[in-house]
Amino acid sequence: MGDDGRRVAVLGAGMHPWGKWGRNFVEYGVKAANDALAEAGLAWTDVQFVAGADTIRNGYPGYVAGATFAQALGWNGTRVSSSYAACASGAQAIDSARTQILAGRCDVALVVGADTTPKGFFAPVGGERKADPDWLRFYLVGATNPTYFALYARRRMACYGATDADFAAVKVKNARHGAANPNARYRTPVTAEEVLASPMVADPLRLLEICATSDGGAALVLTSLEFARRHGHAEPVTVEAVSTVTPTFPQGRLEMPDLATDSAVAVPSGRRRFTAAVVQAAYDEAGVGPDDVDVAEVYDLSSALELDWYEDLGLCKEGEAERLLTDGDTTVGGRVPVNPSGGLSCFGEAIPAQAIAQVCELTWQLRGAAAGRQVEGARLGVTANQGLFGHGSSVVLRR
Amino acid sequence: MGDDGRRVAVLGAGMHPWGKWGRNFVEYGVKAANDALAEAGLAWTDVQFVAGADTIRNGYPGYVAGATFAQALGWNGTRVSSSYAACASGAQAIDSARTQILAGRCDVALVVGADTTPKGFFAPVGGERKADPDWLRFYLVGATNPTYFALYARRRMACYGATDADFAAVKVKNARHGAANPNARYRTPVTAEEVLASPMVADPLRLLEICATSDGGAALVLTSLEFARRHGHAEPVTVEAVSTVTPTFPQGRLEMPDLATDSAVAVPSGRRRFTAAVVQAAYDEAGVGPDDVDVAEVYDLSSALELDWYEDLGLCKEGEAERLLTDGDTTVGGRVPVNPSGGLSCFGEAIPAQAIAQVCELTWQLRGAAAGRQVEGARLGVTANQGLFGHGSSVVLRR
Amino acid sequence: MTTTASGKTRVPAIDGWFTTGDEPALLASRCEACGTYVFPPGPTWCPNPACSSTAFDEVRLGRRGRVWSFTDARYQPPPPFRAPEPYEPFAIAAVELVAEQLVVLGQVVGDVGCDDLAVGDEVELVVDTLFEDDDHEYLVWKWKPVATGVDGEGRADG
Amino acid sequence: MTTTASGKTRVPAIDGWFTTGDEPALLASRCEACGTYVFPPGPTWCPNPACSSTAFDEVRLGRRGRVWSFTDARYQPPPPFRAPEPYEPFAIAAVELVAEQLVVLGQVVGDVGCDDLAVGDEVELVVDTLFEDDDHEYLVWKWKPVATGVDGEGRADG
Ligand SMILES: [Zn+2]
Ligand SMILES: [Zn+2]
Repeated sequence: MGDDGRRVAVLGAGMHPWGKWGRNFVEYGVKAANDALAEAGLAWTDVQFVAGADTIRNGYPGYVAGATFAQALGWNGTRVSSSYAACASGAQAIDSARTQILAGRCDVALVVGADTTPKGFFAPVGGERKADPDWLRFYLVGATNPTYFALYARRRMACYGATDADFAAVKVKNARHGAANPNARYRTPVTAEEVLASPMVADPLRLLEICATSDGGAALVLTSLEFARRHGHAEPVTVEAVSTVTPTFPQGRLEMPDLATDSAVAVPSGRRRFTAAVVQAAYDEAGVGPDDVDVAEVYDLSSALELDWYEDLGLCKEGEAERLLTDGDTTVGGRVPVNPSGGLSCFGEAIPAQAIAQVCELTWQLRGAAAGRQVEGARLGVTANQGLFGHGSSVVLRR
Repeated sequence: MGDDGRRVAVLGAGMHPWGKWGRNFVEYGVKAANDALAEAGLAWTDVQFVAGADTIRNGYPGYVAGATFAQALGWNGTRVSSSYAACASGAQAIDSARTQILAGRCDVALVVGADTTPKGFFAPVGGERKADPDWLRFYLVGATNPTYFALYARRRMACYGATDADFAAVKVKNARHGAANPNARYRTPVTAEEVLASPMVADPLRLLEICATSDGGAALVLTSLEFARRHGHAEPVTVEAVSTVTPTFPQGRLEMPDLATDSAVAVPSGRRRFTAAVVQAAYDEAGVGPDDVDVAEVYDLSSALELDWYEDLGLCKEGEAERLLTDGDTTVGGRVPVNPSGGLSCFGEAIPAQAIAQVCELTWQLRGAAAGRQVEGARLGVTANQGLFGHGSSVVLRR
Repeated sequence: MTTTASGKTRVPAIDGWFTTGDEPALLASRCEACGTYVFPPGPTWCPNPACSSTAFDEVRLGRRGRVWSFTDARYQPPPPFRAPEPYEPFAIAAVELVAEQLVVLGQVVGDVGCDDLAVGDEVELVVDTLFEDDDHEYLVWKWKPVATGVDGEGRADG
Repeated sequence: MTTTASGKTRVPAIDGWFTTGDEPALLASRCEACGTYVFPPGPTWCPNPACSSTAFDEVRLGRRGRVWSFTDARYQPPPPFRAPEPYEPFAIAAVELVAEQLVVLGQVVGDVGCDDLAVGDEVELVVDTLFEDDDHEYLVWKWKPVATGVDGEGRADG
């Protein structure tokens, strides 16, 4: 089970429901933080470190999320960190808090991420920014986030024979899972027909297969294992690994927001996707492998992307994800359920909160507290996500 | 000297000269990183963790500084962090890297911060942001950064009898120090008459007493003490403490960007400034006190603010900073030189690089390598800074 | 809401932060549990870390206070600040409200400069024009010395 | 620099990324030490982590490649993208350049849709209009199928 000194306990998880509420992101974060503290049986004044995941679309308070949440909860002299890593921001905040605990610099840390989002496609930072790849991709090509998701989806079709029906089936599965989740934004089951009848956005991906942008908040209370035991938590959920590795040159898959890949003339490309390397580093740190996984939360930015993750997680070989899905293995009740929360499909993405929300879900799953969507007997869970600029994350949790 | 397991080594420091170069910030950061690696005798491929300090005025690459620098140096599979904490961003990045080493998660970490700045006053994020205190202070009061610096300066005059001549003397001292620093932007000594003849910007502060905004970059190579010794560094400069504590309620001094302080009706205000608490936490962690300090780098956002820092560092009692200055104690050659680098006065602020640059300077000072501005025999140094939204930092270094 | 001589409508530059009328005052929230005042108003949680209350009363802050410190803006601040052309420097004061034990920043009324101010001076809250557009005059709170003109000499900053 | 029939000046939407003329090509930097190509051009350091070279040659990339994947933009992308009114969807392709072993993203020329494309198809680089203003036509690289119209049926996404 690994060395106790390498593990931290998750004593509390909390969320503000996802939606399009239009209120200040700070409010969502504080609600989530208070819920997580209540679940942990701890007070704000017990917290020694606050790790905030930043939002870059809410002015200065969003850039300094750690301080913003600490001030909102009441200045308490804690140390803070504010992390940004696109979709992996929440995992970086978890890593920041966890590392403080592992280094013996604190016993009780609070991790918080929350966002208020604009409508429609994410647009880049304003102004003329010809040195910013994220600006250039919109300016020169009109390449939105769904553009990249669709390129990957089409590639799956060409390489592995994936079909529209497969992509729709991912959405149908996740919508069914999310219907039971009180924190999800979309809680209505959908049929494959409804998915396939929704408007095409970026061929071959349709509106119901592409993740929306949402408001929401998520928080975790992490403590040293010794603190947890001293406070009556004999067998808490623990964080066994956090991977936040970057790509290895040459990065051969076109990644958001780049307009080109690295060139592989001098150094040959590796065989596996970057996203697989992110997960492998988490498995390695935790000393586990795909066979140990009971439940997973992955970043279904599009329905098709969930299939890539099955392979990156090692749940099946490359090219076999469609079969894993259609065999029902990744449905709650199947061999290794994926996105029992409903995933991004049912949440929409609240960027800095999302990777934290994945860990909230697994915490509840491993405690047997995920009413209506419970993966029975789950003991080990893994999260995975990927963001712009070479960011990705994977967290392994165990009980 | 503390427990070896609580210390990390500074094997390399590097900077890109400060100025108004107008080039991409990434270029400055990579130059500084390569210099730091060269000083450490290590290659980029030896680095296991990259801690970037973010810039919020350079588009998306600035928000993900860790990944941006890692990509620019060549994707290497390292883990990264990207930290923002206003003026304390660089110290947060140092804290991130150092904590990874202390937790045993890596042996070699690279810390990088760089910025390209616009002209004139820093303006807030665009749009109408009535929930963002940094937007509101400009909108409702026209309160710029110098407004706050001037409020503190005037307060010193009223409480302690500080004079225009005292403030000018700080500038004269720092300009003399910085004249010998090849990385400084302003390297011309000035006289008190020149300072007092420069235009008033925010009464009582004049143009030559207020920190400019600069382009620049700074980097550090941090390693575990064991790694350093294994690689032939028997007595490296070490980081003994990093403090990044937040204020304690009620925050009774008006801090940027707030329009009001906390109310002290329910809980009485503490006696000392928040900035003094930041330094005290660093002293406590390092097990040292003001008498141990040989040299200090402090955030002279204005000439007058340097005087506040003398007291916050405990170099003198409150109200006695003016005398410490005029007695020559804080000049190179005096009892405890402050800002031998020339300080912000000679650099101008490159926000994410500045707290890192402070540590670069002390590293060179403690190695006896600060030609033309060397504090002879310096063994222990301390940095201090403060930023918006309850951020501050203090780093203790020893050789 | 009133109208100016030139037919413009007077509106607050920000809603819910102050009253207008004869005796204008800043609006704040006061925690029902611990009594802490919060300005600007509208928190959804108490800033006292030892207090977990989320219930607040809306209250008016005292209209008079003592200057904690002051300065001026010799150069035009950047947007979103809006100033009439040509730019006229103005003073800014941080004012301590004794009963509520907090300090509030604000502009000082137009004709009062730094030479007319001293730390400790008594000032009173007024509501005045922040900026105008074609149809509106936008209002904000400002500080006004209670006894002006008696204290304008002998400053160290000359 | 050329002029359109309506008198507008043709200018690249971005400088130094591609040539115009009869046989337009993307411009890249090639590391003098390890041979790595870099597009967009202009790095000041080599992206190969094992190479510390800072010297680059300016080179043209091959004008033909194979479609690695493709999609389209059914809804108008947000600014800074600029589109003529009314909005017309367009295809986008990621194209693998075999000699340089890299993939470059770009729009596909106007009348070619997803139904006309397949992974593995050969395409060629052209320079075409990205957007216009009153005085200028802004140019960008686009991908154009080498043999069009022969492969438009039987897609799974039909
Ligand atoms: Zn209260
Ligand atoms: Zn090279």
